[in-house]
Amino acid sequence: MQVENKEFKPLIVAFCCNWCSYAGADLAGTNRLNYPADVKIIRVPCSCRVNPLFILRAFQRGADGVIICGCHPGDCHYTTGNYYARRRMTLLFSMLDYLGIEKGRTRVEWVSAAEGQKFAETMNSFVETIRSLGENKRLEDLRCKTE
Amino acid sequence: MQRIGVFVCWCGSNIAGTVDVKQVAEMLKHEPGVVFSTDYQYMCSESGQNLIKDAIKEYDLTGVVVCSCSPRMHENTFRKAAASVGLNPYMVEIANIREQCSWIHKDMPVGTAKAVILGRAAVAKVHLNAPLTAGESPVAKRALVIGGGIAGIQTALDIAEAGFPVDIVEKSPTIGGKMAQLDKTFPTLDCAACILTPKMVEAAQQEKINIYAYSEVDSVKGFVGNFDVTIRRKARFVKEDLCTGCGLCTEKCPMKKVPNEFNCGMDNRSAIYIPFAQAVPKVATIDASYCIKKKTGKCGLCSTVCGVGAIDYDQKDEFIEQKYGAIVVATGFEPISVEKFDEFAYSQSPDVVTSLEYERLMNAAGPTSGTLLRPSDKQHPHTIVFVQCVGSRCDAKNEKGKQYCSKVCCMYTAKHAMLTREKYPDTDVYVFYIDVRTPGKNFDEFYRRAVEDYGVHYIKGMVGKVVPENGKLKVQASDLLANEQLHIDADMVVLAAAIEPDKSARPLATMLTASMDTNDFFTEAHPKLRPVESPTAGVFLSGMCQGPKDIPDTVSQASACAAKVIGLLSKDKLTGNPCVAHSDELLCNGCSSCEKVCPYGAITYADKEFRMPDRTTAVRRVAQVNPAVCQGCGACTVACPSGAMDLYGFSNQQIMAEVDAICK
Amino acid sequence: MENTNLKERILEISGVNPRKCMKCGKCSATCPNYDEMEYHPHQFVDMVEKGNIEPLMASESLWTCLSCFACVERCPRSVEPAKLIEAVRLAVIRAQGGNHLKPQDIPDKLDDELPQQAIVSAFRKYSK
Amino acid sequence: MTYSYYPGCTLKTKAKDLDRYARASAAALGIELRELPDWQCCGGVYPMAKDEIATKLSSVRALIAARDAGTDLVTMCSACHNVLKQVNHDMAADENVAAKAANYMKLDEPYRGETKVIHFLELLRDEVGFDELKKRVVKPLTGVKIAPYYGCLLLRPGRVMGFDDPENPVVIENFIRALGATPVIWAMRNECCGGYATLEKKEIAEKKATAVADNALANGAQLMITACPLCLYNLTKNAQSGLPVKYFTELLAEALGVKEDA
Repeated sequence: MQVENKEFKPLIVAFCCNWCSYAGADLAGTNRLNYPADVKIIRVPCSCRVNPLFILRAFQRGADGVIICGCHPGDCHYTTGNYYARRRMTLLFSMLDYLGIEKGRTRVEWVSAAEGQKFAETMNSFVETIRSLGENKRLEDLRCKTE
Repeated sequence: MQRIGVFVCWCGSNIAGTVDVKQVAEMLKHEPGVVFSTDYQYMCSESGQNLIKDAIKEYDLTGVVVCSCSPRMHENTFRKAAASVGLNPYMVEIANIREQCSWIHKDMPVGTAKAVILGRAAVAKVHLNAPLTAGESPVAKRALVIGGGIAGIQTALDIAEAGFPVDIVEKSPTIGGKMAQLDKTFPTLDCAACILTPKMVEAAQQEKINIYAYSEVDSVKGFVGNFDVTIRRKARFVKEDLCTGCGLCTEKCPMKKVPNEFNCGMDNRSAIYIPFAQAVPKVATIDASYCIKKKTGKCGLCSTVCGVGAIDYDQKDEFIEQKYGAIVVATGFEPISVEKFDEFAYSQSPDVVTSLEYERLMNAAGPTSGTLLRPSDKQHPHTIVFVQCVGSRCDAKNEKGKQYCSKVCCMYTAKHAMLTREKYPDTDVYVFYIDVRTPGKNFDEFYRRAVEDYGVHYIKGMVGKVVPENGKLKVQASDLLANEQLHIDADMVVLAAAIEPDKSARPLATMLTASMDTNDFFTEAHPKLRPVESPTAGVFLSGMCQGPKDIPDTVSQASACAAKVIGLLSKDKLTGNPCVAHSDELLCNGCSSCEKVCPYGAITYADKEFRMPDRTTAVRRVAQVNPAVCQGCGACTVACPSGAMDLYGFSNQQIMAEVDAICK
Repeated sequence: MENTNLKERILEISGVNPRKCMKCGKCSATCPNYDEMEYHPHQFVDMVEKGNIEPLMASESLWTCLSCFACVERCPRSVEPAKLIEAVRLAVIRAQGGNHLKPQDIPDKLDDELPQQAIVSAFRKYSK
Repeated sequence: MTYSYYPGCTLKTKAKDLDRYARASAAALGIELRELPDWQCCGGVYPMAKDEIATKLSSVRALIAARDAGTDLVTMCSACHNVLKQVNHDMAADENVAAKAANYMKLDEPYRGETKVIHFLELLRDEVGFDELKKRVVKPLTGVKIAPYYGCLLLRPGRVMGFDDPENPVVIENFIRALGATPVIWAMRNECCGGYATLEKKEIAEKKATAVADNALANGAQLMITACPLCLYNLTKNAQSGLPVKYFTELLAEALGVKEDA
């Protein structure tokens, strides 16, 4: 079994809102704060743009973890978007947990445009969690195999 | 199928140092739809941009992916370059391989692999991009200012100065607001009336300004550039165009026992009244709840004495409809009711007054003609105790007070104390303070003068109880520095009541879909960088309605607000952000879920006819997004249960494609 | 000077957060028995926060607080100084031999009209 | 109208007037006050500490008895009222205290503050209504200037007691008006009379009580009324002002014409 020798490289999708967290990720870069390359960022206008279906799609396609980052409560560029995101994700995550996708594989974090450090720390800790959880195999059989 | 060009930037060694740019370009060349792929040292430079432009022309590209720095840096640059050669700017996508790749990864193979994946995601997205055109809407070149205090007046004057017509809507019979009630202003001690009334007259005479006094905003519809507003002109029972403001009616009116709000109820006025001598417009108003004619049908004396026939007992409220491009909120503030803090005995003794009442007692036009007399027995007070922070800086659990600092009290209390000592040197003046907060030009100097030159006793501590007894106010207080409890027999106690937003602000905010904080202050679009705009486009904030501030701050903000309004009104058309929501009317079931989550009120419903398969027609209620109002957050797209709502530029399919590309 | 254990216990049984205090002094301004107290309500808040509790335990102030709740009612920051004073008082009387009032002292203090209420409440406040 | 009634220990001995005039008045107003069968002394002062459980149990027993009787619980003495209402609030608001109390008392289910505790004054205000009371008055106390004395216990802490505005109360004033007399508005009505100090430091009690009574006198009071036996004792015995102090129930019985029956 070769798999055992190979270091587990998780696949992690991060949805970042354009105004706070995406800028926070930029700042992490500007300050050269490392976090694993396993994290791939998708830019959305607001955390409330993240449809639960996007997250399901990511898991369906083999993601090991999904994280949603938005502005801090009260600081949303669109006033209330992050509150909607928080409520939707709370529901979704408990449903996913019920389906066997552990709570640790999903996360919502508030990262402001000034928090490059926090962004890097958040990603490091999230990747660490996913690594300890291991590969997300629960959906394997149901996955739509892409050519 | 799109014809896509990929351009990988080195950013000198910033990207090329940890990402093998040549390999990225090579790998992406094999992505479906990619017909051209190259790398270059500085893609944002003029020659880099020319490289893109030339490729667009030469390879007839329909989409462009630039692998470079963050889109927050140069997305606009590359979009403009594309537009200059005829490619729709929204066909350009950026893969961020600097901030989110080369700068955070040290290992070349790791960085390169990630850059390729990010490039693939961008290519996948471009495949689904569609040309977008920003919508345009005309701008009604007229501004509405709600509130006629110093903030509203200043904003209106500045807008009018730039040549745009302005309407001021003021709920009371005259403009002037709270500043008209003040005596002197800190820290210069110039008289408030002397500097305010010329501005009131200027506003009345400025031909671009139209004052609707004794009026209220009844309803607001529409959006930035195109607000439809209904204004209710409350019946004064006096014809404004005929009344000359001679005041004869107010002298003859037999009903003279009406508490005079201009003097905080400390004296009386007649039922037909002009609030104060310099009122603008100087027109009488009948207070129907006190007028004998209105209540019993008998009297009519004012009508008899009026030489111009201005009295009209049957006048009705009038409604005016007007279109505005911009709305300015300048609804101001009021002091809180201090009755709930009755340990200070405000409701038990007339000699316990609020600072605004004290202001009137010091004012030459006030109930005592400027001689300081205590209300109970009209005698000169010899000992006066000022209490700061009454209802300000309270804990959230304390339901009586406000959590914020009211900001102006420290300075006006210093002013009152100083003026009192100046006019009546035989008076002992005590100020009980928690902190003295005097940031502002010449503010601390002013406060120090009160202490050092005028001998005001500033005591660090608080008053705990005021007991009226035998004509005195027995004040029990703490002196924290001396670690003593003080007992002072005072003649007057003056309470620096916290300020709160005017009661009219909350319903107005609902009408405007403008957001407010928990204290009912209007929220600004950005607390630092957009402090005079509401998050709702086309709504601007002036003065105390946004937070506590003194007159200099208010006037600065009022002018800043005017500058923003002028900037908006000087445009003929507004170009919107094309990345807005849109609804597929065939899918929409009219459930209103989207409308409920929209923070901007951008979604409305219309009944539309649809051709059914059997050639009949059916009318269904469907959502419609106003692109001029939508800000593109996307909350509605997720709330929509039927999948009818989608967002241009960040569509469901585009984001899914990115997910797929990353998870491949 | 800092006595962390004692401080924690006082904070726990009182349920008071002295950090909420903004040092306005209104508790001591409103206290009807200020002059009979060696340490005043605002000092209780300040000294407990600093962990300087022994002087309070030795102080007569514990027995002169009238438990009238005026400081609790009027504190703008909802700090509730009276609850701190009670917690310090309990720390004293719960200790061995800490009772302030003893049954044998009572008969001398009685008169014909003194209501029971005075005696039962004194026992509740001053003894365990 | 039937209520459970908690008289408290003082009303059985030194403050019999407070009790018997209340009972006579209640009967005249058609209110049935059913004394709880086995009530115990509330302890006279509310134990503020979060870890005090045993000292709250006597109150909890009374509260549970009223709940089981299916009635609101009426109190007469200010001190009992303060203790019962605050303990009731603890039971409702503090899960930990409620659970511990249930444990001590071997209850199957914790008591969570289901009983409504009302002072007789609240009953007169909210259930009878002062307008109705005014109609029932047969001997109005016209012309008497009466100082209502709240003290500390009826009003504070305001958020828990919910009795009236703690700084500007009106209930006893309106009660006095309903009896046909004139209330005196005075600032010391909600300041402590120092009653608790009477046992150990009489001079404090004297000083405080005198300050309170003097303020009532200065505002023209001919009589002061209270609901607290300790305040009445202190203001009569220790105050140097000579202002007569009575229980509010005595005036009520007088105005209702049932004083002699009591």
